[in-house]
Amino acid sequence: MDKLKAIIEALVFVSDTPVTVAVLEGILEDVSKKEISSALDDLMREYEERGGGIFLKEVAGGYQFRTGETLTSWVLKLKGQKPMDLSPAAMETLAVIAYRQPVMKSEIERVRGVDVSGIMRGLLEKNLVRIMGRKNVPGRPIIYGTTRKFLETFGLKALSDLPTLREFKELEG
Amino acid sequence: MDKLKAIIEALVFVSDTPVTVAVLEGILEDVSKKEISSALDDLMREYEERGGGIFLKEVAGGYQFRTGETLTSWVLKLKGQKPMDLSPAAMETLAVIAYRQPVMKSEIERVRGVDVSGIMRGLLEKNLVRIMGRKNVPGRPIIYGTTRKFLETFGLKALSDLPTLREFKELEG
Amino acid sequence: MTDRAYEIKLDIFEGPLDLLLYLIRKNEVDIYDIPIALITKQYMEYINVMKALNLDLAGEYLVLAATLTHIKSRMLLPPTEDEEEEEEADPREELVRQLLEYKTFKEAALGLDRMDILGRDVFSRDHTFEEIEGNGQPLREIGIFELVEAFRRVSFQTGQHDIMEIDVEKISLSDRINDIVDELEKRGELTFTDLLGETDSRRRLIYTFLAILELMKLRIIKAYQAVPYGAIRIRLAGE
Repeated sequence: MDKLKAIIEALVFVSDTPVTVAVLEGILEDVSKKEISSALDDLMREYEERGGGIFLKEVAGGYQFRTGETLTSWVLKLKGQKPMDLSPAAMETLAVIAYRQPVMKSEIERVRGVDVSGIMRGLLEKNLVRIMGRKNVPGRPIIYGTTRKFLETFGLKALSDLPTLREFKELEG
Repeated sequence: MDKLKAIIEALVFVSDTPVTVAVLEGILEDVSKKEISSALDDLMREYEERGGGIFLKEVAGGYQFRTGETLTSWVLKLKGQKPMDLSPAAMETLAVIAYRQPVMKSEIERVRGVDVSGIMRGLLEKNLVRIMGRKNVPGRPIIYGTTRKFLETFGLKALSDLPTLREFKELEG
Repeated sequence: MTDRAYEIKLDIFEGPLDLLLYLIRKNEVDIYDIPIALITKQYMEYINVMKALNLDLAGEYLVLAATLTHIKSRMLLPPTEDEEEEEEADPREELVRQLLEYKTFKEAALGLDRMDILGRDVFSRDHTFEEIEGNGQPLREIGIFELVEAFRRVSFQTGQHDIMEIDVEKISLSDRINDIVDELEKRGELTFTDLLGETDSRRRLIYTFLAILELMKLRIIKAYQAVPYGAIRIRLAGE
Protein backbone atom coordinates (compact mmCIF):
# COMPACT_ATOMS: atom_id res chain seq x y z
CA MET A 1 0.00 0.00 0.00
CA ASP A 2 1.30 3.46 -0.69
CA LYS A 3 2.60 5.46 2.20
CA LEU A 4 -0.07 8.18 2.17
CA LYS A 5 -2.91 5.70 2.39
CA ALA A 6 -1.13 3.85 5.20
CA ILE A 7 -0.66 7.06 7.19
CA ILE A 8 -4.27 8.10 6.73
CA GLU A 9 -5.47 4.65 7.74
CA ALA A 10 -3.42 4.79 10.93
CA LEU A 11 -4.66 8.30 11.78
CA VAL A 12 -8.31 7.43 11.29
CA PHE A 13 -7.79 4.29 13.33
CA VAL A 14 -6.31 6.01 16.39
CA SER A 15 -8.78 8.88 16.55
CA ASP A 16 -11.71 8.58 18.93
CA THR A 17 -13.91 10.87 16.83
CA PRO A 18 -14.44 10.95 13.06
CA VAL A 19 -11.36 12.50 11.42
CA THR A 20 -12.03 15.32 8.98
CA VAL A 21 -10.12 15.98 5.79
CA ALA A 22 -9.17 19.35 7.30
CA VAL A 23 -7.46 17.67 10.28
CA LEU A 24 -5.62 15.30 7.94
CA GLU A 25 -4.57 18.26 5.80
CA GLY A 26 -3.15 19.97 8.87
CA ILE A 27 -1.06 16.91 9.73
CA LEU A 28 0.01 15.96 6.21
CA GLU A 29 1.36 19.39 5.40
CA ASP A 30 2.37 19.02 1.77
CA VAL A 31 -0.49 16.87 0.63
CA SER A 32 -3.46 18.36 -1.20
CA LYS A 33 -7.04 18.01 -0.08
CA LYS A 34 -7.76 16.16 -3.32
CA GLU A 35 -5.09 13.52 -2.71
CA ILE A 36 -6.37 12.98 0.81
CA SER A 37 -9.97 12.59 -0.31
CA SER A 38 -8.99 10.19 -3.03
CA ALA A 39 -6.91 8.06 -0.62
CA LEU A 40 -9.91 7.94 1.74
CA ASP A 41 -12.19 6.90 -1.11
CA ASP A 42 -9.75 4.14 -2.07
CA LEU A 43 -9.62 2.87 1.50
CA MET A 44 -13.39 2.94 1.87
CA ARG A 45 -13.78 0.94 -1.33
CA GLU A 46 -11.10 -1.57 -0.34
CA TYR A 47 -12.74 -2.31 3.01
CA GLU A 48 -16.12 -2.57 1.29
CA GLU A 49 -14.84 -5.05 -1.29
CA ARG A 50 -12.99 -7.09 1.28
CA GLY A 51 -16.22 -7.55 3.28
CA GLY A 52 -14.49 -8.18 6.61
CA GLY A 53 -15.42 -7.24 10.14
CA ILE A 54 -14.64 -3.53 9.91
CA PHE A 55 -15.49 -0.81 7.43
CA LEU A 56 -14.35 2.74 6.83
CA LYS A 57 -17.37 5.06 6.89
CA GLU A 58 -17.99 8.73 6.22
CA VAL A 59 -19.87 10.21 9.17
CA ALA A 60 -20.45 13.60 10.79
CA GLY A 61 -18.21 15.37 8.32
CA GLY A 62 -15.32 12.95 8.90
CA TYR A 63 -14.16 9.37 8.58
CA GLN A 64 -14.32 6.57 11.12
CA PHE A 65 -13.80 2.80 11.28
CA ARG A 66 -16.89 0.89 12.33
CA THR A 67 -17.86 -2.74 12.71
CA GLY A 68 -20.08 -4.32 10.06
CA GLU A 69 -23.78 -3.97 10.73
CA THR A 70 -24.36 -7.74 10.54
CA LEU A 71 -22.05 -8.38 13.47
CA THR A 72 -23.96 -6.48 16.16
CA SER A 73 -24.89 -9.47 18.31
CA TRP A 74 -21.29 -10.72 18.48
CA VAL A 75 -19.92 -7.37 19.52
CA LEU A 76 -22.59 -6.94 22.18
CA LYS A 77 -21.67 -10.36 23.52
CA LEU A 78 -18.06 -9.26 23.92
CA LYS A 79 -18.96 -5.96 25.49
CA GLY A 80 -21.37 -7.66 27.86
CA GLN A 81 -23.31 -4.48 28.14
CA LYS A 82 -26.68 -3.26 27.04
CA PRO A 83 -26.64 -1.41 23.75
CA MET A 84 -27.29 2.26 23.72
CA ASP A 85 -30.99 2.68 24.14
CA LEU A 86 -33.15 5.52 22.92
CA SER A 87 -36.81 5.24 23.87
CA PRO A 88 -39.51 5.83 21.25
CA ALA A 89 -40.32 9.11 23.03
CA ALA A 90 -36.68 10.18 22.80
CA MET A 91 -36.59 9.15 19.16
CA GLU A 92 -39.73 11.17 18.33
CA THR A 93 -38.38 14.21 20.13
CA LEU A 94 -35.07 13.84 18.33
CA ALA A 95 -36.87 13.54 14.99
CA VAL A 96 -38.74 16.81 15.55
CA ILE A 97 -35.53 18.58 16.56
CA ALA A 98 -33.51 17.12 13.69
CA TYR A 99 -35.98 18.12 11.00
CA ARG A 100 -37.27 21.37 12.47
CA GLN A 101 -34.11 22.89 13.93
CA PRO A 102 -33.61 25.49 15.22
CA VAL A 103 -36.72 24.71 17.23
CA MET A 104 -38.25 25.84 20.52
CA LYS A 105 -39.29 23.42 23.22
CA SER A 106 -42.88 24.65 23.00
CA GLU A 107 -42.91 23.77 19.30
CA ILE A 108 -41.73 20.22 20.00
CA GLU A 109 -44.42 19.88 22.64
CA ARG A 110 -47.06 21.16 20.27
CA VAL A 111 -46.08 18.57 17.65
CA ARG A 112 -45.77 15.65 20.04
CA GLY A 113 -48.71 16.67 22.22
CA VAL A 114 -46.83 15.98 25.44
CA ASP A 115 -44.43 17.66 27.83
CA VAL A 116 -40.86 16.90 26.75
CA SER A 117 -38.83 18.39 29.64
CA GLY A 118 -37.41 15.14 30.98
CA ILE A 119 -36.68 13.78 27.51
CA MET A 120 -34.95 17.02 26.47
CA ARG A 121 -32.74 16.83 29.51
CA GLY A 122 -31.78 13.28 28.64
CA LEU A 123 -30.95 14.24 25.05
CA LEU A 124 -28.88 17.21 26.25
CA GLU A 125 -27.01 14.95 28.67
CA LYS A 126 -26.33 12.42 25.92
CA ASN A 127 -25.04 15.35 23.88
CA LEU A 128 -27.32 14.51 20.96
CA VAL A 129 -29.04 17.87 21.28
CA ARG A 130 -27.68 21.32 22.07
CA ILE A 131 -28.86 24.78 22.97
CA MET A 132 -28.33 26.88 19.85
CA GLY A 133 -29.24 30.28 21.26
CA ARG A 134 -32.43 32.27 21.56
CA LYS A 135 -35.10 33.11 19.08
CA ASN A 136 -35.52 36.80 18.40
CA VAL A 137 -39.16 37.02 19.39
CA PRO A 138 -40.72 38.41 22.57
CA GLY A 139 -39.62 36.37 25.58
CA ARG A 140 -36.51 35.29 23.62
CA PRO A 141 -37.16 31.55 24.01
CA ILE A 142 -34.26 29.09 23.85
CA ILE A 143 -33.84 27.24 20.58
CA TYR A 144 -32.47 23.74 20.18
CA GLY A 145 -30.70 21.80 17.47
CA THR A 146 -28.79 18.57 16.98
CA THR A 147 -25.07 18.08 17.58
CA ARG A 148 -22.15 16.57 15.72
CA LYS A 149 -22.50 13.62 18.06
CA PHE A 150 -26.03 13.16 16.70
CA LEU A 151 -24.62 12.80 13.18
CA GLU A 152 -21.95 10.44 14.44
CA THR A 153 -24.46 8.32 16.34
CA PHE A 154 -26.81 7.96 13.41
CA GLY A 155 -24.03 7.51 10.87
CA LEU A 156 -24.99 10.61 8.90
CA LYS A 157 -22.49 12.57 6.84
CA ALA A 158 -24.40 15.82 7.38
CA LEU A 159 -27.91 16.94 8.25
CA SER A 160 -28.73 17.00 4.57
CA ASP A 161 -28.15 13.25 4.68
CA LEU A 162 -31.32 12.76 6.74
CA PRO A 163 -34.00 10.87 4.85
CA THR A 164 -36.60 13.16 3.34
CA LEU A 165 -39.49 13.83 5.60
CA ARG A 166 -42.60 12.16 4.26
CA GLU A 167 -45.16 14.88 4.74
CA PHE A 168 -48.79 13.88 4.69
CA LYS A 169 -51.20 15.69 2.51
CA GLU A 170 -53.08 18.33 4.45
CA LEU A 171 -56.78 18.91 4.35
CA GLU A 172 -58.17 20.47 1.24
CA GLY A 173 -59.13 24.08 1.77
CA MET B 1 -13.98 -12.93 3.77
CA ASP B 2 -15.44 -15.83 5.66
CA LYS B 3 -17.82 -15.04 8.46
CA LEU B 4 -15.67 -16.34 11.32
CA LYS B 5 -12.74 -14.16 10.33
CA ALA B 6 -15.03 -11.14 10.00
CA ILE B 7 -16.49 -11.68 13.46
CA ILE B 8 -13.07 -12.11 15.03
CA GLU B 9 -11.79 -9.00 13.28
CA ALA B 10 -14.72 -6.95 14.60
CA LEU B 11 -14.27 -8.27 18.12
CA VAL B 12 -10.55 -7.52 18.24
CA PHE B 13 -11.21 -4.09 16.75
CA VAL B 14 -13.77 -2.88 19.29
CA SER B 15 -11.83 -3.98 22.34
CA ASP B 16 -9.49 -1.51 23.99
CA THR B 17 -7.38 -4.31 25.49
CA PRO B 18 -5.82 -7.31 23.74
CA VAL B 19 -8.41 -10.06 23.15
CA THR B 20 -7.38 -13.59 24.13
CA VAL B 21 -8.28 -16.79 22.30
CA ALA B 22 -10.09 -17.88 25.47
CA VAL B 23 -12.36 -14.84 25.35
CA LEU B 24 -13.10 -15.46 21.68
CA GLU B 25 -13.84 -19.11 22.43
CA GLY B 26 -16.36 -18.05 25.07
CA ILE B 27 -18.18 -15.85 22.58
CA LEU B 28 -17.98 -18.16 19.56
CA GLU B 29 -19.44 -21.11 21.38
CA ASP B 30 -19.28 -23.83 18.75
CA VAL B 31 -15.95 -22.90 17.28
CA SER B 32 -12.82 -24.74 18.31
CA LYS B 33 -9.74 -23.11 19.70
CA LYS B 34 -7.84 -24.34 16.65
CA GLU B 35 -10.19 -22.68 14.18
CA ILE B 36 -9.97 -19.43 16.10
CA SER B 37 -6.18 -19.48 16.19
CA SER B 38 -5.98 -20.25 12.52
CA ALA B 39 -8.39 -17.41 11.66
CA LEU B 40 -6.26 -15.04 13.75
CA ASP B 41 -3.11 -16.25 11.98
CA ASP B 42 -4.75 -15.65 8.62
CA LEU B 43 -5.78 -12.14 9.59
CA MET B 44 -2.32 -11.31 10.94
CA ARG B 45 -0.72 -12.50 7.71
CA GLU B 46 -3.20 -10.60 5.54
CA TYR B 47 -2.58 -7.30 7.34
CA GLU B 48 1.16 -7.96 7.18
CA GLU B 49 1.09 -8.60 3.42
CA ARG B 50 -1.12 -5.62 2.80
CA GLY B 51 1.37 -3.33 4.52
CA GLY B 52 -1.17 -0.62 5.38
CA GLY B 53 -1.52 1.66 8.38
CA ILE B 54 -2.73 -0.92 10.87
CA PHE B 55 -1.59 -4.42 11.77
CA LEU B 56 -2.99 -7.25 13.82
CA LYS B 57 -0.44 -8.12 16.50
CA GLU B 58 -0.10 -10.71 19.19
CA VAL B 59 0.57 -8.87 22.43
CA ALA B 60 0.30 -9.63 26.13
CA GLY B 61 -1.22 -13.04 25.52
CA GLY B 62 -3.92 -11.63 23.25
CA TYR B 63 -4.50 -9.98 19.91
CA GLN B 64 -4.79 -6.30 19.16
CA PHE B 65 -4.78 -3.92 16.22
CA ARG B 66 -1.83 -1.56 16.26
CA THR B 67 -0.69 1.20 13.98
CA GLY B 68 2.45 0.51 11.94
CA GLU B 69 5.71 1.15 13.78
CA THR B 70 6.97 3.53 11.12
CA LEU B 71 3.92 5.75 11.50
CA THR B 72 4.37 6.70 15.14
CA SER B 73 5.37 10.28 14.44
CA TRP B 74 2.18 10.91 12.46
CA VAL B 75 0.04 9.41 15.17
CA LEU B 76 1.68 11.61 17.78
CA LYS B 77 1.05 14.62 15.62
CA LEU B 78 -2.66 13.81 15.56
CA LYS B 79 -2.76 13.18 19.29
CA GLY B 80 -1.13 16.54 19.88
CA GLN B 81 -3.98 18.18 18.04
CA LYS B 82 -6.61 16.39 20.00
CA PRO B 83 -9.11 18.89 21.35
CA MET B 84 -8.73 19.53 25.02
CA ASP B 85 -11.35 18.98 27.62
CA LEU B 86 -11.97 21.31 30.52
CA SER B 87 -11.85 19.64 33.91
CA PRO B 88 -15.03 19.77 35.99
CA ALA B 89 -13.36 22.28 38.33
CA ALA B 90 -12.43 24.53 35.40
CA MET B 91 -15.94 24.22 34.02
CA GLU B 92 -17.47 25.22 37.34
CA THR B 93 -15.18 28.20 37.70
CA LEU B 94 -15.91 29.26 34.15
CA ALA B 95 -19.62 28.92 34.80
CA VAL B 96 -19.43 31.20 37.83
CA ILE B 97 -17.48 33.80 35.84
CA ALA B 98 -19.84 33.58 32.88
CA TYR B 99 -22.94 34.15 34.96
CA ARG B 100 -21.54 36.56 37.56
CA GLN B 101 -19.23 38.75 35.51
CA PRO B 102 -17.70 41.23 36.00
CA VAL B 103 -16.53 39.35 39.05
CA MET B 104 -13.61 39.34 41.51
CA LYS B 105 -11.59 36.23 42.31
CA SER B 106 -12.64 36.41 45.95
CA GLU B 107 -16.25 36.31 44.85
CA ILE B 108 -15.63 33.18 42.73
CA GLU B 109 -13.88 31.56 45.66
CA ARG B 110 -16.74 32.40 47.96
CA VAL B 111 -19.15 30.71 45.58
CA ARG B 112 -17.00 27.68 44.85
CA GLY B 113 -15.64 27.37 48.37
CA VAL B 114 -12.08 26.65 47.22
CA ASP B 115 -8.98 28.49 46.06
CA VAL B 116 -9.17 28.99 42.31
CA SER B 117 -5.76 30.55 41.55
CA GLY B 118 -4.40 27.66 39.48
CA ILE B 119 -7.62 27.19 37.58
CA MET B 120 -7.90 30.91 36.86
CA ARG B 121 -4.39 30.90 35.40
CA GLY B 122 -5.39 28.02 33.14
CA LEU B 123 -8.54 29.77 31.96
CA LEU B 124 -6.59 32.97 31.29
CA GLU B 125 -3.97 31.02 29.29
CA LYS B 126 -6.67 29.33 27.28
CA ASN B 127 -8.05 32.79 26.61
CA LEU B 128 -11.52 31.89 27.85
CA VAL B 129 -11.34 34.47 30.63
CA ARG B 130 -9.76 37.92 30.74
CA ILE B 131 -8.86 40.60 33.19
CA MET B 132 -11.24 43.50 32.75
CA GLY B 133 -9.60 45.82 35.22
CA ARG B 134 -8.97 46.42 38.89
CA LYS B 135 -11.47 47.54 41.43
CA ASN B 136 -10.47 50.71 43.22
CA VAL B 137 -10.70 49.41 46.76
CA PRO B 138 -7.82 48.47 49.09
CA GLY B 139 -5.81 45.68 47.54
CA ARG B 140 -7.08 46.70 44.09
CA PRO B 141 -8.58 43.30 43.31
CA ILE B 142 -8.70 42.15 39.70
CA ILE B 143 -12.05 41.91 37.98
CA TYR B 144 -12.62 39.09 35.52
CA GLY B 145 -14.94 38.51 32.60
CA THR B 146 -15.28 36.12 29.67
CA THR B 147 -13.81 36.58 26.20
CA ARG B 148 -14.94 36.31 22.61
CA LYS B 149 -13.15 32.95 22.49
CA PHE B 150 -15.43 31.83 25.29
CA LEU B 151 -18.48 32.62 23.18
CA GLU B 152 -16.97 30.76 20.22
CA THR B 153 -16.12 27.71 22.28
CA PHE B 154 -19.68 27.41 23.48
CA GLY B 155 -21.19 28.30 20.13
CA LEU B 156 -22.88 31.41 21.51
CA LYS B 157 -23.58 34.60 19.65
CA ALA B 158 -23.85 36.64 22.84
CA LEU B 159 -23.89 36.08 26.57
CA SER B 160 -27.60 36.75 26.54
CA ASP B 161 -27.98 33.44 24.70
CA LEU B 162 -27.03 31.73 27.95
CA PRO B 163 -30.09 30.17 29.51
CA THR B 164 -31.13 31.59 32.84
CA LEU B 165 -31.30 29.04 35.59
CA ARG B 166 -35.04 29.36 35.77
CA GLU B 167 -35.28 28.34 32.13
CA PHE B 168 -32.87 25.53 32.76
CA LYS B 169 -34.89 24.23 35.66
CA GLU B 170 -37.92 23.98 33.42
CA LEU B 171 -36.15 21.15 31.65
CA GLU B 172 -36.61 19.04 34.71
CA GLY B 173 -40.33 19.13 34.12
CA MET C 1 -38.39 12.83 35.40
CA THR C 2 -38.81 9.46 33.80
CA ASP C 3 -40.20 7.60 36.76
CA ARG C 4 -43.65 9.10 36.75
CA ALA C 5 -46.30 6.43 37.04
CA TYR C 6 -48.18 7.22 33.88
CA GLU C 7 -45.07 6.89 31.81
CA ILE C 8 -44.51 3.41 33.10
CA LYS C 9 -48.04 2.31 32.29
CA LEU C 10 -48.59 4.28 29.15
CA ASP C 11 -45.34 3.43 27.51
CA ILE C 12 -47.21 1.80 24.67
CA PHE C 13 -48.49 5.25 23.74
CA GLU C 14 -46.17 8.20 23.36
CA GLY C 15 -48.95 10.63 24.19
CA PRO C 16 -52.60 11.43 23.47
CA LEU C 17 -51.97 11.97 19.75
CA ASP C 18 -50.38 8.54 19.55
CA LEU C 19 -53.38 6.98 21.26
CA LEU C 20 -55.67 8.75 18.83
CA LEU C 21 -53.67 7.54 15.82
CA TYR C 22 -53.83 4.04 17.24
CA LEU C 23 -57.64 4.21 17.50
CA ILE C 24 -57.92 5.50 13.94
CA ARG C 25 -55.76 2.66 12.67
CA LYS C 26 -57.57 0.06 14.76
CA ASN C 27 -60.96 1.12 13.46
CA GLU C 28 -59.61 1.38 9.92
CA VAL C 29 -61.19 4.78 9.44
CA ASP C 30 -60.07 7.63 7.22
CA ILE C 31 -57.88 10.12 9.03
CA TYR C 32 -59.33 12.87 6.83
CA ASP C 33 -62.87 11.95 7.87
CA ILE C 34 -62.72 10.79 11.46
CA PRO C 35 -66.00 9.45 12.86
CA ILE C 36 -65.66 11.68 15.86
CA ALA C 37 -68.42 10.19 18.03
CA LEU C 38 -66.98 6.68 17.77
CA ILE C 39 -63.38 7.71 18.29
CA THR C 40 -64.27 9.99 21.22
CA LYS C 41 -66.17 7.14 22.86
CA GLN C 42 -63.24 4.76 22.54
CA TYR C 43 -60.75 7.40 23.62
CA MET C 44 -62.80 8.03 26.78
CA GLU C 45 -62.91 4.30 27.46
CA TYR C 46 -59.12 4.15 27.41
CA ILE C 47 -58.91 7.15 29.69
CA ASN C 48 -61.39 5.62 32.10
CA VAL C 49 -59.50 2.34 32.23
CA MET C 50 -56.33 4.22 33.03
CA LYS C 51 -58.12 6.13 35.73
CA ALA C 52 -59.66 2.94 37.12
CA LEU C 53 -56.20 1.47 37.34
CA ASN C 54 -55.43 4.44 39.51
CA LEU C 55 -52.81 5.75 37.18
CA ASP C 56 -51.56 9.25 37.40
CA LEU C 57 -52.81 10.36 34.02
CA ALA C 58 -50.79 12.99 32.21
CA GLY C 59 -52.72 16.21 31.86
CA GLU C 60 -52.32 16.17 28.09
CA TYR C 61 -54.59 13.12 27.79
CA LEU C 62 -57.37 15.03 29.54
CA VAL C 63 -56.86 18.11 27.40
CA LEU C 64 -57.33 16.06 24.26
CA ALA C 65 -60.39 14.38 25.80
CA ALA C 66 -61.90 17.83 26.28
CA THR C 67 -61.01 18.82 22.71
CA LEU C 68 -62.65 15.68 21.33
CA THR C 69 -65.81 16.25 23.35
CA HIS C 70 -65.91 19.83 22.15
CA ILE C 71 -65.54 18.83 18.51
CA LYS C 72 -68.25 16.21 18.94
CA SER C 73 -70.72 18.73 20.34
CA ARG C 74 -69.93 21.23 17.59
CA MET C 75 -70.62 18.61 14.96
CA LEU C 76 -74.01 17.91 16.50
CA LEU C 77 -75.03 21.55 16.43
CA PRO C 78 -76.73 22.86 13.32
CA PRO C 79 -74.43 25.36 11.62
CA THR C 80 -75.11 28.99 12.43
CA GLU C 81 -76.05 31.34 9.61
CA ASP C 82 -72.64 32.95 9.62
CA GLU C 83 -70.89 29.68 9.12
CA GLU C 84 -73.22 28.64 6.34
CA GLU C 85 -72.45 31.75 4.41
CA GLU C 86 -68.68 31.59 4.50
CA GLU C 87 -68.35 27.91 3.75
CA GLU C 88 -68.59 26.14 7.04
CA ALA C 89 -65.29 25.09 8.60
CA ASP C 90 -64.99 21.47 9.66
CA PRO C 91 -64.53 21.44 13.45
CA ARG C 92 -62.13 18.50 13.02
CA GLU C 93 -59.78 20.39 10.75
CA GLU C 94 -57.28 21.58 13.35
CA LEU C 95 -57.12 18.18 15.02
CA VAL C 96 -56.51 16.41 11.71
CA ARG C 97 -53.73 18.83 10.87
CA GLN C 98 -52.13 18.11 14.23
CA LEU C 99 -52.47 14.36 13.74
CA LEU C 100 -50.92 14.48 10.28
CA GLU C 101 -47.99 16.48 11.53
CA TYR C 102 -47.48 14.13 14.45
CA LYS C 103 -47.71 11.13 12.12
CA THR C 104 -45.01 12.64 9.92
CA PHE C 105 -42.59 12.84 12.81
CA LYS C 106 -43.58 9.51 14.27
CA GLU C 107 -42.56 7.93 10.98
CA ALA C 108 -39.42 10.03 10.85
CA ALA C 109 -38.59 8.66 14.31
CA LEU C 110 -39.03 5.12 13.03
CA GLY C 111 -36.75 6.07 10.16
CA LEU C 112 -34.08 7.18 12.63
CA ASP C 113 -34.57 4.00 14.60
CA ARG C 114 -33.88 1.91 11.50
CA MET C 115 -30.49 3.51 11.00
CA ASP C 116 -27.29 1.84 12.11
CA ILE C 117 -26.88 3.50 15.46
CA LEU C 118 -23.40 3.76 16.92
CA GLY C 119 -23.25 1.86 20.18
CA ARG C 120 -26.34 -0.16 19.31
CA ASP C 121 -25.84 -1.63 15.83
CA VAL C 122 -22.34 -0.67 14.87
CA PHE C 123 -19.33 0.13 17.01
CA SER C 124 -16.18 2.11 16.85
CA ARG C 125 -13.06 1.39 18.84
CA ASP C 126 -13.14 1.75 22.60
CA HIS C 127 -10.76 4.47 23.54
CA THR C 128 -9.30 4.55 26.95
CA PHE C 129 -9.40 8.09 28.15
CA GLU C 130 -6.12 9.85 27.67
CA GLU C 131 -5.53 13.21 29.18
CA ILE C 132 -3.05 15.30 27.29
CA GLU C 133 -2.22 18.63 28.79
CA GLY C 134 -1.00 21.65 26.96
CA ASN C 135 -2.22 24.99 25.80
CA GLY C 136 -1.40 24.77 22.14
CA GLN C 137 -4.24 22.36 21.62
CA PRO C 138 -7.60 23.48 20.35
CA LEU C 139 -10.45 23.36 22.80
CA ARG C 140 -13.23 20.91 22.27
CA GLU C 141 -16.53 22.45 21.31
CA ILE C 142 -18.60 22.48 24.46
CA GLY C 143 -22.35 22.66 24.76
CA ILE C 144 -23.93 25.35 26.90
CA PHE C 145 -25.77 22.60 28.72
CA GLU C 146 -22.49 21.48 30.30
CA LEU C 147 -21.76 24.99 31.47
CA VAL C 148 -25.14 25.44 33.10
CA GLU C 149 -24.88 22.00 34.66
CA ALA C 150 -21.55 23.05 36.14
CA PHE C 151 -23.08 26.23 37.54
CA ARG C 152 -25.89 24.29 39.11
CA ARG C 153 -23.44 21.82 40.60
CA VAL C 154 -21.61 24.68 42.28
CA SER C 155 -24.73 26.00 43.89
CA PHE C 156 -25.67 22.55 45.15
CA GLN C 157 -22.26 21.88 46.60
CA THR C 158 -22.15 25.09 48.50
CA GLY C 159 -25.84 25.29 49.29
CA GLN C 160 -25.84 28.88 48.11
CA HIS C 161 -29.05 28.92 46.21
CA ASP C 162 -28.98 32.68 45.94
CA ILE C 163 -26.37 32.47 43.22
CA MET C 164 -28.93 30.66 41.10
CA GLU C 165 -30.96 33.82 40.75
CA ILE C 166 -29.67 35.12 37.48
CA ASP C 167 -31.98 36.66 34.97
CA VAL C 168 -31.84 37.66 31.35
CA GLU C 169 -31.31 41.30 32.35
CA LYS C 170 -28.15 40.55 34.26
CA ILE C 171 -26.70 38.52 31.40
CA SER C 172 -27.61 41.16 28.84
CA LEU C 173 -25.81 43.74 30.94
CA SER C 174 -22.69 41.54 30.99
CA ASP C 175 -22.92 41.35 27.22
CA ARG C 176 -22.86 45.10 26.87
CA ILE C 177 -20.03 45.41 29.39
CA ASN C 178 -17.99 42.94 27.37
CA ASP C 179 -18.71 44.76 24.12
CA ILE C 180 -17.60 48.07 25.56
CA VAL C 181 -14.38 46.65 26.97
CA ASP C 182 -13.72 44.94 23.61
CA GLU C 183 -14.22 48.23 21.79
CA LEU C 184 -11.96 50.11 24.21
CA GLU C 185 -9.22 47.50 23.93
CA LYS C 186 -9.36 47.92 20.19
CA ARG C 187 -9.71 51.68 19.89
CA GLY C 188 -8.25 52.99 23.14
CA GLU C 189 -10.77 55.75 23.58
CA LEU C 190 -14.44 56.22 22.91
CA THR C 191 -16.84 59.05 23.40
CA PHE C 192 -20.17 58.74 25.08
CA THR C 193 -21.82 59.38 21.75
CA ASP C 194 -19.74 56.64 20.09
CA LEU C 195 -21.31 54.19 22.45
CA LEU C 196 -24.80 55.58 22.57
CA GLY C 197 -25.09 57.07 19.11
CA GLU C 198 -25.34 53.93 17.03
CA THR C 199 -28.06 52.61 19.27
CA ASP C 200 -31.53 52.66 17.94
CA SER C 201 -33.25 50.31 20.34
CA ARG C 202 -34.33 51.69 23.68
CA ARG C 203 -33.40 48.44 25.34
CA ARG C 204 -29.86 48.58 24.06
CA LEU C 205 -29.57 52.22 25.04
CA ILE C 206 -30.50 51.44 28.61
CA TYR C 207 -28.08 48.52 28.81
CA THR C 208 -25.30 50.64 27.35
CA PHE C 209 -25.90 53.31 29.95
CA LEU C 210 -26.08 50.78 32.80
CA ALA C 211 -22.92 49.09 31.52
CA ILE C 212 -21.01 52.38 31.54
CA LEU C 213 -22.17 53.11 35.08
CA GLU C 214 -21.17 49.62 36.22
CA LEU C 215 -17.76 49.89 34.57
CA MET C 216 -17.18 53.27 36.17
CA LYS C 217 -18.26 52.01 39.55
CA LEU C 218 -15.78 49.13 39.23
CA ARG C 219 -13.19 51.64 37.98
CA ILE C 220 -12.57 49.55 34.92
CA ILE C 221 -13.10 52.65 32.80
CA LYS C 222 -12.55 56.33 33.41
CA ALA C 223 -14.51 59.17 31.93
CA TYR C 224 -12.91 62.47 30.96
CA GLN C 225 -14.39 65.77 29.93
CA ALA C 226 -12.17 68.57 28.65
CA VAL C 227 -14.67 71.35 28.96
CA PRO C 228 -18.06 71.56 30.65
CA TYR C 229 -20.73 70.16 28.33
CA GLY C 230 -17.93 68.91 26.04
CA ALA C 231 -17.71 65.39 24.71
CA ILE C 232 -17.31 62.77 27.39
CA ARG C 233 -14.37 60.48 26.62
CA ILE C 234 -14.02 57.00 28.01
CA ARG C 235 -10.83 55.04 28.49
CA LEU C 236 -9.82 51.84 30.19
CA ALA C 237 -8.56 52.69 33.66
CA GLY C 238 -5.37 50.61 33.25
CA GLU C 239 -2.93 50.03 36.05
